[in-house]
Amino acid sequence: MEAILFYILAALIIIFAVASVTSRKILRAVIYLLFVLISIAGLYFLINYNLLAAIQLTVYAGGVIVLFIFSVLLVHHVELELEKTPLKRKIIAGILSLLGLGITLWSIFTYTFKTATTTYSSIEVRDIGLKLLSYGDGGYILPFEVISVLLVAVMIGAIIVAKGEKLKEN
Amino acid sequence: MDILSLFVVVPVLTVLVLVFAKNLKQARVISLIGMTIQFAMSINLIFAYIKERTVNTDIMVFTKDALWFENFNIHYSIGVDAISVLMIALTSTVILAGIFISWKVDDLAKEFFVSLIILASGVFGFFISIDLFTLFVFYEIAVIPMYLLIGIWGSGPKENSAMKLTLMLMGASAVLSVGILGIYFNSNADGGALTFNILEIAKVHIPVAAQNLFFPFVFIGFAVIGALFPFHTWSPSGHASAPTAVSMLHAGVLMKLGGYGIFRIAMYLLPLGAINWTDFFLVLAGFGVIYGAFGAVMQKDLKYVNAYASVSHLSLVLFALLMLNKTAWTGAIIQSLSHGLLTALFFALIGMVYGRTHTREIEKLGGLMKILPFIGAIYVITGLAYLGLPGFSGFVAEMNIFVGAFQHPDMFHRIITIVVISSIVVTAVYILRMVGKIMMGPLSNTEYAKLPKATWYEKAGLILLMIPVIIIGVMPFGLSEMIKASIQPFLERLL
Amino acid sequence: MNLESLLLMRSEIGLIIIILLLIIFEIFSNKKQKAAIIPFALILLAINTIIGFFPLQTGEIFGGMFRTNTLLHFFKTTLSLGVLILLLQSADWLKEKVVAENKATEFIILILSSLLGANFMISSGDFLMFYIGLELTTLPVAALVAYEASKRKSAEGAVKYILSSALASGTALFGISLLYATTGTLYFDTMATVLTSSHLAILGFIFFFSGLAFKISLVPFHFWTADVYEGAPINVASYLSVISKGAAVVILMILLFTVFKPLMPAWTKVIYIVTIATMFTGNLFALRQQNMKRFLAYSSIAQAGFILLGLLSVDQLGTATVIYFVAIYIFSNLGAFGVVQAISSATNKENMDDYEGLYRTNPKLSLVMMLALFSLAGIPPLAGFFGKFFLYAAAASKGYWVMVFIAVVNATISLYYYLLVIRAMFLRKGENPIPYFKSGNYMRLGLLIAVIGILVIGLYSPIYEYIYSFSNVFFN
Amino acid sequence: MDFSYTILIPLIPLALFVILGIFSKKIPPSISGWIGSLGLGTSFVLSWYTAYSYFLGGKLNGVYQTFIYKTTWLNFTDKLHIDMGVLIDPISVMMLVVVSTISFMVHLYSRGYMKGDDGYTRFFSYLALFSFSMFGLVLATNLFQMYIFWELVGASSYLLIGYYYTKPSAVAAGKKAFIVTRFADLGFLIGILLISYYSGTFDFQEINSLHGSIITNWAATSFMGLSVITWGLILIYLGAAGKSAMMPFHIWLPDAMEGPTPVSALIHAATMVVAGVYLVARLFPVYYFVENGFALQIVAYVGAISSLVAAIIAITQTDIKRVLAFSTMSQIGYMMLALGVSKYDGHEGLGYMASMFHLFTHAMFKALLFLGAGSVIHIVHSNYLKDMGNLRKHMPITHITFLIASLSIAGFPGFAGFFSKDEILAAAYENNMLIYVSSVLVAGLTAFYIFRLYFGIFWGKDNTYEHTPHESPWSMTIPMLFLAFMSIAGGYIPFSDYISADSIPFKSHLNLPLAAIATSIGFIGIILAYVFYKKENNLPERFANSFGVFYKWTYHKFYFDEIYLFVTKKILFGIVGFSAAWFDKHIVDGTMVGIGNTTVAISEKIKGWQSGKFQDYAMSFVGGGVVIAMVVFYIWIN
Amino acid sequence: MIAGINIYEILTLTSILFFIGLYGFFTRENLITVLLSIELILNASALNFVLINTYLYPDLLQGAIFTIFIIALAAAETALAIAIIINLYKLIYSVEVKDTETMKY
Repeated sequence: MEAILFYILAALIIIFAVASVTSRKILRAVIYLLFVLISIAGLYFLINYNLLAAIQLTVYAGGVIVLFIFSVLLVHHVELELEKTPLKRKIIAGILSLLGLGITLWSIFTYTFKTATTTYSSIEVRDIGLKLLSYGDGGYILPFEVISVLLVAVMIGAIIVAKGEKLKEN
Repeated sequence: MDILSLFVVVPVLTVLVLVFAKNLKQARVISLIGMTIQFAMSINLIFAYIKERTVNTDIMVFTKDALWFENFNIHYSIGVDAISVLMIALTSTVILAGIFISWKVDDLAKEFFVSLIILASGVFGFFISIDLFTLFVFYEIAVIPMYLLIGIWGSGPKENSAMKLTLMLMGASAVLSVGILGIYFNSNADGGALTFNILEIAKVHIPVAAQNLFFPFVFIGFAVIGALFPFHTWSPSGHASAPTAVSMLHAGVLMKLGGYGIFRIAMYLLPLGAINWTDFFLVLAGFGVIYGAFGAVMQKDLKYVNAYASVSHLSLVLFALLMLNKTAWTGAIIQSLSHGLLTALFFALIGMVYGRTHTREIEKLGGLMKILPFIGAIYVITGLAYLGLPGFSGFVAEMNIFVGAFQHPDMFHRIITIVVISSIVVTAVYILRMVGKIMMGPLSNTEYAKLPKATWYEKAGLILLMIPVIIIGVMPFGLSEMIKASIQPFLERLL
Repeated sequence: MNLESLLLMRSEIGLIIIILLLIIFEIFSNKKQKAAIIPFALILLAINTIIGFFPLQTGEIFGGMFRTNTLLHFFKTTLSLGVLILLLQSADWLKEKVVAENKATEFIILILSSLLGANFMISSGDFLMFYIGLELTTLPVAALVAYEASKRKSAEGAVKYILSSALASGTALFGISLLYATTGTLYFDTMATVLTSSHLAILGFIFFFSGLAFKISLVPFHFWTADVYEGAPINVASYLSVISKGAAVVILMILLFTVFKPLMPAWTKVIYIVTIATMFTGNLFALRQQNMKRFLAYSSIAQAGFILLGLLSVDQLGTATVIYFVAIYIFSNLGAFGVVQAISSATNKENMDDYEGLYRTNPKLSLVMMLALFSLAGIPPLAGFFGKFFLYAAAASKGYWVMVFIAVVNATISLYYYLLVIRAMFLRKGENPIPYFKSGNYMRLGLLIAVIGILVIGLYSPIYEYIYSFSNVFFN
Repeated sequence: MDFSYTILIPLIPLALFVILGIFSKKIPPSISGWIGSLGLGTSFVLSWYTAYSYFLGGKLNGVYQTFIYKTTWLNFTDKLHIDMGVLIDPISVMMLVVVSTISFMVHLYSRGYMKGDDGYTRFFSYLALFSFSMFGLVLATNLFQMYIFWELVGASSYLLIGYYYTKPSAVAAGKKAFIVTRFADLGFLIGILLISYYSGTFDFQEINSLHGSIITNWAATSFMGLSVITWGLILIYLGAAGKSAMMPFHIWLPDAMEGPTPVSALIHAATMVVAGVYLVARLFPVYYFVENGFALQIVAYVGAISSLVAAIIAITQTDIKRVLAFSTMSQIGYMMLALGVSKYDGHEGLGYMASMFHLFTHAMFKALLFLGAGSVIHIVHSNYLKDMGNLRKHMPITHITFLIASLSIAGFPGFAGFFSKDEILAAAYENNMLIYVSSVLVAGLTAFYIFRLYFGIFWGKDNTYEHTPHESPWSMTIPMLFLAFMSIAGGYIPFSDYISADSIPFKSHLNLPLAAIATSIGFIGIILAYVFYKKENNLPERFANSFGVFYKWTYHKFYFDEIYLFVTKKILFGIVGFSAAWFDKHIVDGTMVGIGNTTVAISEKIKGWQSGKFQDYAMSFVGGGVVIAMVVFYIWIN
Repeated sequence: MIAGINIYEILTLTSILFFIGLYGFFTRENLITVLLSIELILNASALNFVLINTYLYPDLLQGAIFTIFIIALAAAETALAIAIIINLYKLIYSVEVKDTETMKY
């Protein structure tokens, strides 16, 4: 059952991912991405990592995708089709990606993983929270603090960039 | 302050004082004073050296050593033997003459003297170093100001010439740095620490494979500045474009760094490599001698003539060094001195002629002897000295080389020597052609009749250079004995 | 863990405090007071830098996520000094252009955040901190690249930078995940003990390496460099080429020497290939450049190639030499960028042609430029010479003679284009040379420190000895 | 006996040279001429004194001793070193006398001849330099010292030929003389190197005493069928031939006549040009003993051919100084062939003695001829025979002295040349018939051309002169008179008492039959000349026409100059030099520049990589990673 | 652990996703769509971390927590990138890739 679910989710992910990177309608591409993200959240649910699934849904589906949609609406007419990518470019990019994929998969399949014997049924929010606030071994308070600095900096940066004036030369 | 470090310190101080010079006159006077002190010191050094030698039988005397970079065992080590002493004397003579000759530089004069003296400080440092690293540092310091000196104050296609010169020389020094590292990393072959100290390394038996590998690096690295065929092409255009004093200094002193380095480093530290590689480089050097001479015959521009002549004469130095025997080496060193003085004289003279007539084309000049008797007379004398007339330094040098080279037991070496000797005829051809065309014959241009005669500073420069040429030529005995004594330890490495 | 051990993070905490103070200042100051921000920030940073020169003990906190030692601390202080110089050089520009737009404080905050990120990155003890540090170094700079909001080039550069770096960090992340798959840990120390050579590990390493190589601008991961430098404000380009690159080099070195030591046979080959490609490509592209920023961009690419030489020797010598060279490189590049900045803010000219005859009108600037470029080219007695020579020595000490030879050939090529600038400034008179102008005192101070660095670091051997003395930290 | 004072003989001129050279602008001409003459006068007296004391007291057990005073000048190797010093033996003393006499006379003569010239003092300093060098050459104790002074005489010759330096022809002539002789000296130098390499010494005495086993050893190492030492000797002879204007190096000598006439008398007639003969004489034992004198045979044949060719050419020349120049060449050929046919011991070494004898007498009468010619030229202001004629009344002293000299060179009995030439013919007759015949022929030709000159100048047509010709001043005629005296008296010196190949005096006597043949041939020459040139007539022209092509060839000196020009200008410097220059500019420099240009071109070519499209960058990013991965894996797998 | 699914399948899925992202990055002609592709890349990595953690090293939560940070960073990055793109749009009224090629060579 889980396996079937996984295959379905995997298929969705790949199909929508492909759709997202090929669709010539920009808004559709964003929506396809949303489906990909949701499917990934589904995978998280599947391994009982509910917190992450929730974050995925809220931050990505709720935040990032909305941001995308806004920006698309801001800069683009919805109906407008994107310019067609030259075929040559597609082919080269395709070959390159396939080559990369090939070498990656080859590396993966030649490697023998030692699958863990122990397993956990679910990841508790509490565990995560404790870890995030712990400053001992295996604690994540430092990255937690640093990423807050990062978010502040990015916020300032984004504001500064966005408040720029219009092009004078034109 | 020890007697040798002063040779670097005085130029540096001169430069520092020069920076504060307010006008052209001050700049000249400061440079002159600084370089006169330098000159006096170098004369003093010769006597001090002779005196020291009577009590001190080390390879190098007046040695001083200060640790610099501990981890690489880099030291500031200095010391001299007869060869360095003579080279220092040559340098101070040429630079002093160069200051005289440059009396009239007025465009950015301060900068000119600064660059010139920086260059000189590099050369002095090079000659006193017995640490490979410091030696290399000074070598590059000596080379790089050429770019500005030629580029700013030169003439003709100066930008290209300066670029070509700088790139080829610095390229060579880059190759050299590989060689130096090669020596360094093999300097612990007998156990012991890695070292850059030449005297220390000389005690080590570097493996033959390493010697064979790194000898060409070191050799080519130095030989490019010594105008080895086919890497000589920077020299003609560089000399032709350079201002007078720079040509003098460059052909007179800087190009000697090559031979000196080969002698001091390539031959001394990599003796087996030297033995294995001589045949190959000998052919190049020997070819360069003839080739440079023929090249000089075909030139139309005075400076090009002299530049190719320098190629020929310096290839002769390399040729002699590759003969690996005492007489030839003595000849090589005297030839370095002699060529340094003579070519400086030639460039000075060409500069004077050019400064007056504004042309260097042989065809356009003629009959200047009548108008400029002093310059003309010195020109003829220099020419005769250059083609190896007895009584001048060139003869002593060439004969040492030829006799030395001919003593080589190998038939091939003797045959190539004979071929090389024939260059003296070609030398005569281009020298006499040049002298005959520009100094003798009827006056080519009536306007030249009003040319000003030689000034005091020009005369001072010329006489300064001429005196040692004659001294070496007439009384070579002491000089050659002094050199031979210093060569001995180097020669023993090859046996 | 006690509160005292937080002192190990002295410079980071100092930076955070400065950033906070600046934010407070920005909020509570009126428009007139805003101009005081520059000296205020400079003084604070200077204090932080000076404090940084006091030695610090070795240690780890936060469960090994943050670790520091003399070497890292020294390097962080160097970076801090670099940023100080950079801000000094930017002061005039800030005063004239940015304060008017009311964006000066933010500029400084962003720079310092990025520096903070760099500090965290090189001090990181696991891949998470590393990754966050990397992002913190990158993202504020992306905003900075776009700082000249009215210029199209600036915006275009920012787009290229943010997208490319997102790709790079994504790739690196994927690489980390593969490494994680093979080792099961993200901590450096642990990974070093369990990592074994396998295709997957190597592939993971290569993905990861390409992310860092992007920051260092190694070929073929370098293409963004020139475009971004050209688009960015000069001091930002300078920051990218100096601080961000320097930090990335050091963390790369640390990782290679510790975590990836088991993969050494593989990564030396990677470095080998990349070094050759980097030196040649950087040099070949630099030859043609007219825009000084682009020119310096390619020059810094080529320089990065030289730095890699030191990585080939996995020992104390190599470590010391790389740190030493990066320090020299920081000062030299800051000197060069500083002059470009000075000229640009005075005249808006950035092309090599415009520099013709500069020496005759602005001799001091030209001299600084000459010293900086000669140092980059490796001409004695300037610091760059010593740095390069020691790098050659480091590579040679492990028998990489071919590499050394290629490097010296490239050094010669690089000399050519450095001389092109010298040619423009000194040899040519120029039809309408840039007239004489007086740079501000900040700028002069900034250039002065850079020049002192260029002159002293090489000749004054105790600096190298000092670096060498603590360079064994990774090899015990 | 102590001859160390002879060192003063060269040093006095050296001092003169330095003083006059440095202060050439300061010293007034009136004084400098006197200083020069006085100095050379001292050398002259010293030389004669030396000769006097040496030939009277220099014998030990009937053998002339060699006195050597020397000091080391330059060390080459442990064995090889250049010494500077003086070597006193019969031939060097004889040469001292010749050189100092002629030089002194020329100094005296020049005081008059050069009067009013701009570079008067310079001229005397050059003369002093030349005298110094020539003395040094003569007194040389070893090969290398000789080479040094050999070069120095070449240089002073260059300076003196080019004395009128504003005249392009003079400059060219000087250059030519220098280069041609230098080319020959190349052989000399290589010869020295070869010989010194095998013998380990430069010293004349040692080399000459090396006959016997060591020479056989040398002879063992052969090269192209000849022993190395023979090659060395042949090469040395090349040098000698260059200086002595033997075929084929004679081309510089006629041109050298561009120099002032006293110079021609001093250098190109009496002293420098016989240096080659002197050199061969110096090394005579070696030449004689090595490989049965193979090298010596070459000397003989080259001498004979040169002598004949020069005599033929001399007949057709119209420039009087050139006639004399070819005559000089011809006479030196005589000396050479005499050396060449000589043997070593006792009377068999007649050729050697004859050669030296002829050198001595020839110096006197040839110098006199030149001085006479100079005297004429001084008055007529032309070198060409066509501008002269019937001068005997105007210049009686010149006329008489010229006649004496002409008779002497023509071998008229009783004059100096008769005696020395007779010895040469005798020596040739005894050893080589072919050479003898040619020598006799040359004797006739000599008589003919010299009297052609004599009649052409002093008889013949009556030219109109711009100024009325008059006799030269005493300063010029006194030296001529002295030399005229010597041109007669020189023949009565018993040379074989003083000079012989083995330093042991022997008795020589006139070989009357041979003398008779030679004399009659000489008479025929004189008479023919009388018929052709005593009065102006068209005989010479008709005669010349009847010879046709041969005459033309002779007139053009057998086109030697042209051949040389072709070889040097066209082939050596045209083809070799030009292609070297081309090669240098295009191939060597082209390669270096090409490397630079290629780099720039590559740079231009690959600029498209930086397309400005960040997705391309991304592709290179990923592609780079993939390629690196593949390469590393590939390496790893293998 | 997902029953019946082994690690290879997981890694295959994430690798495919990653390279689809790359393909998109290479080929899209619009800056925003390029940014979308980056999200794919980041998500591939995030998935990797979580699943590797779950499958291979479940005793420590390193990968799982890393993913949280990745999502945060991705959001921040996207925000900044969009700000920059919009800034560009304000200047040139275009978000096409082809309009960002003025600086080259």
